[in-house]
Amino acid sequence: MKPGLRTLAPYLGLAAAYLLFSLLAPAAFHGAYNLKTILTQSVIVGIGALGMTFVIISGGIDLSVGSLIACATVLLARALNLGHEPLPGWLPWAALAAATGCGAIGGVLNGFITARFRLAAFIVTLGTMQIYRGGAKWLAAEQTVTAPATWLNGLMEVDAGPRWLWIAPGVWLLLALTAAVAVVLRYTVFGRHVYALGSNEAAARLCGVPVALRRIQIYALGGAFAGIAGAMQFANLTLGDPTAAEGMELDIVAAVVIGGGSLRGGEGRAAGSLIGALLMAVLRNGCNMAGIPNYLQNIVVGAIIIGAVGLDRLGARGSRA
Amino acid sequence: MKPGLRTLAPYLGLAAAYLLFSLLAPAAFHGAYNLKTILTQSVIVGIGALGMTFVIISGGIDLSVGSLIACATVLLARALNLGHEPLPGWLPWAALAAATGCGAIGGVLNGFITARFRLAAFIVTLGTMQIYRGGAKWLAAEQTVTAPATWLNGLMEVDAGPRWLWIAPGVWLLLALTAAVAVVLRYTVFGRHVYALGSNEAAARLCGVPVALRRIQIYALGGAFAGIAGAMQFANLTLGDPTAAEGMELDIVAAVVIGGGSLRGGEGRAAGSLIGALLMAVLRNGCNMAGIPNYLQNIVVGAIIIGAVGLDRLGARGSRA
Amino acid sequence: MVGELSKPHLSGPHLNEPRSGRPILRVLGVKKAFGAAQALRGADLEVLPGEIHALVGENGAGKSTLMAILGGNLRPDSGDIAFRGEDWTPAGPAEARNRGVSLVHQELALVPHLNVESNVTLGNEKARFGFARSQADRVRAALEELGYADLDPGARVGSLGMAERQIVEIARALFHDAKLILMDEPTSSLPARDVERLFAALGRLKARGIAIVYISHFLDEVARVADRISVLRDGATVAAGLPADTPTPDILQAMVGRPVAEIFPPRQGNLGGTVLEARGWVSRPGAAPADLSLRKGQILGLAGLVGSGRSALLRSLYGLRRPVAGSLAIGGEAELARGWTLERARASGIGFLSEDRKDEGLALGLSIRANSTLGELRRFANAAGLLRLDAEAAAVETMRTDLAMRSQGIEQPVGELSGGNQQKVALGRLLLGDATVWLLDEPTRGVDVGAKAEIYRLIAAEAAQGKAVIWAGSYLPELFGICDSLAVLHRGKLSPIRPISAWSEATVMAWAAQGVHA
Amino acid sequence: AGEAVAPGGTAAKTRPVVAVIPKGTTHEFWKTVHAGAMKAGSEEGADIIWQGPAKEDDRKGQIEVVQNFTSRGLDAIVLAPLDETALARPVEAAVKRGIPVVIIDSDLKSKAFSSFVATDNFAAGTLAAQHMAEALAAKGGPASGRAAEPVGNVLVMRYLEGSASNSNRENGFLEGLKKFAPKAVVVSSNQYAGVTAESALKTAQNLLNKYPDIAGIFTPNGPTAFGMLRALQIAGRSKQVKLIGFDATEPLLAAMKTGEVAGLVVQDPFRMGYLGVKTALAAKRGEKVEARLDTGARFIWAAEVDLPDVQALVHPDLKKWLGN
Ligand SMILES: Nc1ncnc2c1ncn2[C@@H]1O[C@H](COP(=O)(O)OP(=O)(O)OP(=O)(O)O)[C@@H](O)[C@H]1O
Ligand SMILES: Nc1ncnc2c1ncn2[C@@H]1O[C@H](COP(=O)(O)OP(=O)(O)OP(=O)(O)O)[C@@H](O)[C@H]1O
Ligand SMILES: [Mg+2]
Ligand SMILES: [Mg+2]
Repeated sequence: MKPGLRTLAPYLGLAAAYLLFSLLAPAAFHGAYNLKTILTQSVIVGIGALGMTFVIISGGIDLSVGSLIACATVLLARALNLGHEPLPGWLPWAALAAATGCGAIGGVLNGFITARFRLAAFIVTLGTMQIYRGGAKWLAAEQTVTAPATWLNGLMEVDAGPRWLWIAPGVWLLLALTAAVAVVLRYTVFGRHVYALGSNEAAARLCGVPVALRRIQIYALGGAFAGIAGAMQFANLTLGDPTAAEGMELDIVAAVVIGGGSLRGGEGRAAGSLIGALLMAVLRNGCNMAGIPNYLQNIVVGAIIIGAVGLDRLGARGSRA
Repeated sequence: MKPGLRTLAPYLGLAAAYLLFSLLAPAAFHGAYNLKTILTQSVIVGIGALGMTFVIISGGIDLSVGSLIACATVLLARALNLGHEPLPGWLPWAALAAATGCGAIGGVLNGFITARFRLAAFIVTLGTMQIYRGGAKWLAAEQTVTAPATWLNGLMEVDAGPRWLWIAPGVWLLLALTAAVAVVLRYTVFGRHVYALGSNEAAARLCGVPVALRRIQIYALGGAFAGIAGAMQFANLTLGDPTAAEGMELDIVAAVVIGGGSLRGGEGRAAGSLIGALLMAVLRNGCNMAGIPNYLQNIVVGAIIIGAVGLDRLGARGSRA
Repeated sequence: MVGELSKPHLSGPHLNEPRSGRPILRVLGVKKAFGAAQALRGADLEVLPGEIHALVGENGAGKSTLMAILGGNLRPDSGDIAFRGEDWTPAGPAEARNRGVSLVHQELALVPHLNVESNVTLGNEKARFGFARSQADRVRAALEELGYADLDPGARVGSLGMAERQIVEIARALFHDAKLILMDEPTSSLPARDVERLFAALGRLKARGIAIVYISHFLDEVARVADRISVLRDGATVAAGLPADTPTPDILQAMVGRPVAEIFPPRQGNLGGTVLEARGWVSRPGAAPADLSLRKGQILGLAGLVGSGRSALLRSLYGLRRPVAGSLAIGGEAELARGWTLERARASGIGFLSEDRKDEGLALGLSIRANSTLGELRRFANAAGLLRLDAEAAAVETMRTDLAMRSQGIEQPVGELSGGNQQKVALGRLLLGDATVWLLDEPTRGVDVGAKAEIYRLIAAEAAQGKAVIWAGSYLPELFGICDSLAVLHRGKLSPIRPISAWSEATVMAWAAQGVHA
Repeated sequence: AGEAVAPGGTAAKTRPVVAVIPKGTTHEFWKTVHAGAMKAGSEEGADIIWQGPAKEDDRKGQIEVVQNFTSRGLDAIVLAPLDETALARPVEAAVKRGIPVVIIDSDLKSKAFSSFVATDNFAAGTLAAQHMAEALAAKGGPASGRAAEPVGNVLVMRYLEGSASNSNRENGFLEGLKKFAPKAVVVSSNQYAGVTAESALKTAQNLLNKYPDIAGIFTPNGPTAFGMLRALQIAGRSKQVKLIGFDATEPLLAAMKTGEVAGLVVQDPFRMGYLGVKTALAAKRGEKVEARLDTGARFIWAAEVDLPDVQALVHPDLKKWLGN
């Protein structure tokens, strides 16, 4: 393995995609406003991917994030509906906390089942993906839930905030969270344990790492990030949608893997996952801008996913022959 | 590992679900006609799961099957449109072969990329899932493709055939394929190699197993089964649908895992996968019959997926610490 | 000869010194069963502070199981254990370690993606507000104490060699202020030079009053480093605390339950025609071109230090890695190195036994049956391509009895067998095949003395029937006992092949270390 | 919410049971259909089972629901088919087993069903085009007197590959625009928004970034219109562009009040559900029923949203019929 190339691969991929579309798409593509749009569009997948980074480094996977995002949007909308006009100032904060908490609780359940019964994370979260989706529909009474307007609605507006903010508040949040995740992974005991779990769980157990507790914490964190992503999703649509983010779990996993995460565990980086999310946003935006038909978009996105992961393999050939 | 309980678990799960709904749902639930309906409804996921059984035993996964199924429906419809009325008798057969072949070719590509560049199957097929979906839309010119009526349309009719057939032709096909897969896995050199690959690829290579070739064959087989499942899906819809079977890959994987397949490779059974597919059909049918709302269906299906896999863990506790 | 085995082949000071005092660890009548298998049926052990206590026994005798119990990994079914005068019932490995007992595992418990420091401190990090504080100084001190001051605490463990990994594990024990260190076959994958460094480290530990339980299948090592020896047989202690100078034959008899007369079978030197001839063979970049020829009935030893290229040579001959240059003639047909593949090697009748049983040799999840016939399935297939399961079962059953394999039938997953029995499955695969040239890479690694004798006998018998064998090994007495000719590798440079009688341990070591004849 | 009333039970034997199968269960449109169905049920003394496909917009899933109710042997089925071809055979199988089927909302290529109760989607699309032309004219020229020539760039964001009802609306709009506003330029009509409002939002943002100068936008259904609306709001262009949407969902109605949505084509889902069940029960009793019932589409300008008849149309009394 050449860490150099593997770390660079997502950046190269992003640069290549950007250049490609700068040629294909109209000039508006590399205008500042469109750049901000792309950034905004990477927020939801990006925040989800940051949480997923913990999960994937630890050797797990979480297919339930899409459903958790839906739960969070619904819960947030429901919470906002609890207040009467004029809404008390703390209500949006409380709603935000509820969304995050709801994700975290879902994550705790994922982690608990995975750790307690030693089941494959893929299958556990495949199950909870259905369960949480059902939960979201139930919470929403099988409807989209409208909510009174609050400052939450502005979180994902491309340039709604004051001028000095420059980009959407959601983008700043994404960047801040990326930095926070990078610090946690690199400098904290918890971060080390995350890597240890993914690299060799048996060894971690023997060394007294509280494996089950850590797994639960890791999935809880992944779920909490899904909750925050759900809040951003809510801000985007300004309503709670129980069918939101169906299939997004795969986008999120793809972002992490494009960014250098390994599904075998032990590898992954916060910045990489961010780049992965950005790459996918650039692709989608570029394809729309260039008027590329939908089917070609699918094909390009698929090729990029494989390409980004394949790139480093071409460099580091034939390890143990 | 207690092979006994692990092998029995899916059967017990199926029996439990059937009993449960016999109590909850109206009497029609355990009538012969409804049994036939359930059998018919398990055909597509079941055939897909048989192909996936090879892939999962060999330690891989194929997320692209849903897209391949869509490709197959579209190609089949397109092929049928090539003939002029009255359609020549060989045309439906040729169209069937084209659907199967199209799945197999997609599988070959999956296997080739996975084996040649030694990439994780999850990520390769996550990419080809998008690529094949795009391909299906392109083939279909972003429309559903209608086709002239042939006997193919009758393959999935609950009791369309002659009386002695008793169940839909597709169900007979599913049963025949299950038997064939069971024989291949148990009594052929190829089958042994599939298990060896999943249990320890390096050891298989050392023993002269042509690893790359086998991987390609395995994914090709998985793809061919997806193609056949696509033909059944066509029979079901009587049209080629580029958006068909979205997300079905997860149902198919779930069926295999419920039936005793291990995502770590080396374990899995044809009959188990069949039972897994049946279990999911019973659940969905029973929920409809009992008038259980959608959100509860999601929750029940999710719980069963986890439960079926968790069941055997409760029996066999703490193996090698 | 027994004498040969007991003769210390390593030079250096004796570590043995008599010790006395109250025992730090006392184990009495410990029993442990895994389902139907009774792994321990009354194990006793008494360890004094500051002593190196060797624990020996055949494969499957229960040594690792006992260690796992002491280290807090497993709980005994019954029996009494006291550590420093108190009842010993640790809840888990972490508690055991915090109370002073550290286990250095047979399968190393390291995290390859993290660096040395993180590995040593794993599970016991010092933190402020959750942020890990550097303990590099303490880690470095522990490494220094072990004589490995050059090992960088920031190095990724995945990039370290076997010996260094072993040291990281021991450093972890030191870091946690262990009073008792349990070492399960620490030298089984170490070359002689690193064994020396390890012994030096053990001496330092001992001087600090730390007690060590030391498991090894190398009785000469045991004689050198241990103060006392306990012998396990079939899960029970049959000899407790023998003094270190107990004659080897007595230890052997205790282990096996009968006198062990001859270890190496007699070899008769009637060799047949040349079956394999390599010319200018370069197995990896930087290696010197090697000429090699092998005759029917010959057992050719291949000695060398770790990394000298023995495995690379065997693997390239088997087609597992692409050789750089050279040509190969098998049965008179010449092949260029470029086109040499695993398929051709197998078709030409070459068989291979890997040194890495766990990762490459065996599919641990599959049965003995599936593992032993995997390479030769076509032999058991009928014209229609279907397997004849009965014929297969019969063949595997015969092989199992021939090798005296301890298992519950042929359907048991290989992963449940003890190390030695796993090795027998790997060998059995060659026996069931029809290869005429056997390339064996460390075929007796982790195998007990009794089983070793079996393997020697078996391979000698196969050679007598016309097989040609290349035997790569690290343990010189074994090479001298079994081979009829020998070649030595030094950094990819192969010495001329000479009859075994033309070598001595000194000349072998000289070539291995410097690549010249002494 | 969408739950069965007394499934099974012995007492229910005498009451007819009708299954109403929507395309999905999580949009207001379908909730209104449900309410209409319940009203008809209570009038007729019938039990209504409300059940959508397990996955929204999943043709196979809907086929299975139809099969399952066929197998259960109900008195009648009211179905909004996700696909005009795919659902034909299951419907025929149901009819063969003596269960009359009434199709609502979207057409089905079959002769087996008893009646088709729906909006004429192509006509509704044309209706949207006619009003788009008015809006463009009002925008371009003086508001009074003879309307100016309708000009400007028009964008159509499509829904999903292979959705017949939506592509009818889209095509009806495109045809109508040629007729009513021949000078208007359709800058893009080949981008699909996807099933969810979220995917519609992203596609809409990207399209808006590409075309800085757009006068009018048509979107063929609720979620697509809403995604477009959000994109316009976020871009700060919601007041500059005449957005014409489809279906009266709550957020779209709210945006009409602020003038961010110029107008909506509104169907009558309540009537659809009501007439669907009524017709189905009539067919069951062997009465003769109309083969085609148009439930009508109406265009509403933003200014008209508070009119009582409009309110009655867009806010039927759901609580009364669905409880909670
Ligand atoms: N988890 C387990 N399940 C079943 N049997 C086990 C398990 N662990 C150990 N055994 C059995 O217990 C016995 C003792 O095994 P153990 O590993 O302690 O032997 P050992 O003395 O360390 O042998 P070796 O020298 O080969 O390492 C063996 O027969 C082994 O097969
Ligand atoms: N010059 C070199 N080129 C490539 N690889 C090398 C070189 N020197 C050492 N190695 C690596 O060192 C490791 C040990 O080499 P090899 O296995 O051939 O030695 P060995 O003598 O068989 O050692 P062992 O005693 O462990 O079996 C291998 O992973 C090999 O790839
Ligand atoms: Mg052992
Ligand atoms: Mg070696």
